[in-house]
Amino acid sequence: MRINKMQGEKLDEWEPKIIAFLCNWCSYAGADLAGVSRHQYPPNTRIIRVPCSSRISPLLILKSLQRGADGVLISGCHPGDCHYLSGNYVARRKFAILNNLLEYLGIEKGRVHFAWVSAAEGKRFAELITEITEEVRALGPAKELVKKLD
Amino acid sequence: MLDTSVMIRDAAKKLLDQKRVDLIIGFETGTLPLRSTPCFVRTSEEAEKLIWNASCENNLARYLRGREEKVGIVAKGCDTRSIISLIKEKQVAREQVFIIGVPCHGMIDRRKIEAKLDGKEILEADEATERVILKGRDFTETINKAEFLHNSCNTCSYRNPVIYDVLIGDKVEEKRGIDEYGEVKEFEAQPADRRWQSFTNEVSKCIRCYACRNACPLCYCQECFVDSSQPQWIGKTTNLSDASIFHIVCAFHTAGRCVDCGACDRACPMGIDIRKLTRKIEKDVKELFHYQAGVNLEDVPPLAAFSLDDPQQFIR
Amino acid sequence: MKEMKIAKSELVSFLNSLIGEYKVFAPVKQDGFIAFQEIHSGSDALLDYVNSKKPPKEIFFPQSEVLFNYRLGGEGLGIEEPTFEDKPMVIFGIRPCDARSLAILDNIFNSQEYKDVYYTNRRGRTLVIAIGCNQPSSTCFCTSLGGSPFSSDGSDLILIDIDQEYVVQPVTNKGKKLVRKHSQFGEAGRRSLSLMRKVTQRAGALIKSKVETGETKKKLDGMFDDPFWDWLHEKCLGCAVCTYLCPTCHCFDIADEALDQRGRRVRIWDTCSFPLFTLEASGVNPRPTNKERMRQRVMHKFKYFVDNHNVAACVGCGRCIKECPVNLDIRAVLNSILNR
Amino acid sequence: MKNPYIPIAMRAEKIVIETDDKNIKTFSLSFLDKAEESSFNYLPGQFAQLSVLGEGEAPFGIASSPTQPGGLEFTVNKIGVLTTALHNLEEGAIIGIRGPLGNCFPIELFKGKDIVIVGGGFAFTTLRSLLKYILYHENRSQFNNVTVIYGARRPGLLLYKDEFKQWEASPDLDLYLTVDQADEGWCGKVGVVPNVLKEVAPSPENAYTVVCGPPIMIKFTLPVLRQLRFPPERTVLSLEMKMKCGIGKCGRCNIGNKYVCQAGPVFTLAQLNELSGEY
Repeated sequence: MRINKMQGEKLDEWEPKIIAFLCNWCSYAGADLAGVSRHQYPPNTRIIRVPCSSRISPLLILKSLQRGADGVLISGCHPGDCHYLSGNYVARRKFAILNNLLEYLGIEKGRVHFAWVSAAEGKRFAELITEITEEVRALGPAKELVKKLD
Repeated sequence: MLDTSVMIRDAAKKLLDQKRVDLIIGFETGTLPLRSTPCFVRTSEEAEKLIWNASCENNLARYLRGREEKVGIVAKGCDTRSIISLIKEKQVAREQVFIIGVPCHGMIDRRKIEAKLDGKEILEADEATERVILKGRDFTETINKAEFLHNSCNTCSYRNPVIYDVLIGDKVEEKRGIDEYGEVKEFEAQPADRRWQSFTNEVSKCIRCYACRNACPLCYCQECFVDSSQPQWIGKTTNLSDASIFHIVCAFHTAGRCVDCGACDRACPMGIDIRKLTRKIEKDVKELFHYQAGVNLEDVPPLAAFSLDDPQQFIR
Repeated sequence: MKEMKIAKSELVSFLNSLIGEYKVFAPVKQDGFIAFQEIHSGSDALLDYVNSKKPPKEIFFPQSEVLFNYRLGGEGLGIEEPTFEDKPMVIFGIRPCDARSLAILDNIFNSQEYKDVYYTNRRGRTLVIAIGCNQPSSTCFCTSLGGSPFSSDGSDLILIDIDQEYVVQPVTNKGKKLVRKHSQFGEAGRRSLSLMRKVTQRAGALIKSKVETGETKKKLDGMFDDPFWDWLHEKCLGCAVCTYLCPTCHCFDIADEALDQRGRRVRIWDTCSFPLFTLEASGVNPRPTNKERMRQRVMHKFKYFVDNHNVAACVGCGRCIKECPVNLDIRAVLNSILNR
Repeated sequence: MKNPYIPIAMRAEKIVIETDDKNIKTFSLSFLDKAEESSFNYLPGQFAQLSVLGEGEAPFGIASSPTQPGGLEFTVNKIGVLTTALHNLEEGAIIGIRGPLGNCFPIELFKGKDIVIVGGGFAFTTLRSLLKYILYHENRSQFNNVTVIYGARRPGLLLYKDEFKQWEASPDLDLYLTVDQADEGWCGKVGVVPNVLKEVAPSPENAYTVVCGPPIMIKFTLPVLRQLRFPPERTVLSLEMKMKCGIGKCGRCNIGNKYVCQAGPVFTLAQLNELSGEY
């Protein structure tokens, strides 16, 4: 098992690391459009393309936090637009429960984000990432679930 | 209690003699005071061992899966709710199970009694309808059962079996006016850092014995995520991060399925308040999706369904 | 050396005089349970208790422990050999059954051919001071396994509570030296000794559970293929409560945890109850069901260990009996073996 | 006191793909510290624990013979986490090793005897060690006739093809290679190992047989050996079990009261018959 958390960085050099799970059909295309359209956004996000937002199990979110992600974004098609018709509706229920549970346990609000981004929303994607990056930056490095070796 | 035991035995004998079932899963007297133990009865002679009392705390639905034979099962309200969940998830066929439903007054939490006795050992317990007489080396104490029930029994509103093929005795009156999620609400009201502190306090006790998972009738994944090696989701040590993720994911996995039978809680040797998580999920499922697990065979499980106007304020 | 005594009122001062020179472990209340923890004041030690929830074996063989750390990228493996503390330790207030379990664990970790340096290091610098059991619990069956509420196996000193004072029996030279060194000890008089005899007799009589483990061993010798095992496990949940809370269970797993270029190799308690324990990478599992795993647990404790080390891997502490979520009582198992 | 859990470093000098499905590779390792080399004394049949730090550790039979100086060889089938990690390594990589562990083939007893080696699939590793040891020019005269029956499902899955080519031509042994399914160009035998064994019918007179292979092969080979009247005392097997520590402590590899890592992995059939256990 590998935990790819960069160690030993000083806090004033600290930059938030955000993992974004983007659905293949809408949000990833949206990110692509943001790039093609040259919308600027902070480089703190690492994108992982998934077939559908419903592919994202809570484990992937928790594992990201454990491995040192300071924020996690899950993004899929707007309701009604799912390539698989209802994947995002099913995901929405799952995430509602997870989101509440994480907050309930006291994991800081603002670590885990959910958003609908369509393939046409390149500009919105860039804005979204900018917003989330700043929110996570304001929170500082993640603490709660990070696994350290010492 | 005695009557209930006799009625269970008679029902079991009849079922076995008439070859309507091959096996009865019930309880027999345990080896310690205030303890009963699951038993597996295949002949009507063996059925003599079957008993019923306030220490029949295990959820026997846990033993139903993966059987070839036709099974009779002694089931309390919560057990029948688990059976419903199992039937819905196609783990057990309704026809395969003969449910001997037993109305339940709640099960005694021996740890609460032990805490009250502060280390004095119970050597004998005589159970009456409402009280239990406890005897130790140099004490005798009578307690009110109602004051020492498991937490899940205190908030239970399904004391009567939800489905059954035969009902033993009369139905009991369901509790009214209980604040079902009082504990959850109390916890929700605390500040976030206190909640995290108290969650990690609980989890730090975990010895990763998986008794909670193995006692749960609904934890039956062929390969549990904690056992997977490719990928290895979490480490195997008692590291707090690993243990936290174990408990969060386990609880999450029961969303819309958990019937709050309390089996996980009762099995935990370290006294971790596992229901603190499962209850919250149960409450949310009820509030957000208007669903309660194991109360009928018809409703579609909430995470296998959706509605166009499901809440989504948390999504940007 | 003769029996000595120490007044109860002197105990805290004795413990305080140990703290500093020794790392002292003693029973304390934690999360509502009794646990062996390092104490920093003699008054922290709890003496009125039956036994700890988790066995004190974890002081010598913790549930998770780093075997070594490493850092890749340089020459070779980059392993940092572990360094061992050398501060002597005292474990005070351990029960005689648990002290015996240490003597049993020594067979594994301090065997002829390979020494487990992690265990032997801690064991070697630890003085074991047991307190006899005046009030054994109903789940205690130490006398069935060659122990007793006042057994001295595995202890350096054993204390016997005679109300106002403890009679102190020095067992090893290490124990004798300690007694000589500390002024709180005096020679036990006749009255103390006669009180001690009374106490020990009374406590011995309180142990009602009796299992003929010698006979079960003989039975087990020919029972591997007995249909008995087909049903025994039926109610077992396959969890690790019995084995993790057992003072003699010693099976472990080894795993690596990595973080970029650095990482560590850890060992963790493991248990024959889990399917993963013997599951091979090919998918083959020589102990595929609960039946084989339960048989392994019973056989390992009461036959294989006896074959190899002439002692059962059980001290009769009763933890597995108390804590089993389904009341699968090992005494009942052994008795039903006897009746086969 | 030596810490038995600390691996020493070896370098993967050469990594060779053995089979056409590319799932089996042979690693030739050299000791980084030459002092370790001289203290690593092993005999055919012993095993060692290989580590890829960060991934874990697993036991492998030593496939080289102590008669070949300069390092060790291991043949590894890609099947789980660690074996996959090993397969992903490139030449020059550093591998951790603990050993030698376990017992060895009873070589002293083999002396002056006929030796019948029966192997299947990728289980030929320690048999190769034994065979090379016996065929070593200084050792060969100590043993009588050597018969080797080795089979795989397909010709492409046979190990050590170059060596077998040499051995086929050698007068020092009788070699029978067999495959379940032949392909074009295969000129050896066709048929499963037990059948070939029956056909070759080596004499049990003054002979030892050593058998290593997949469980299914063992299952059908033992009755043939019984028919041929090889006594269990002179039937030698090498077992595999899941292991962690390799030094008789972690408690999982036992068959009855014997730990395969210490009392084994080599057992005679007579010994195994006395142990009741799962394997």
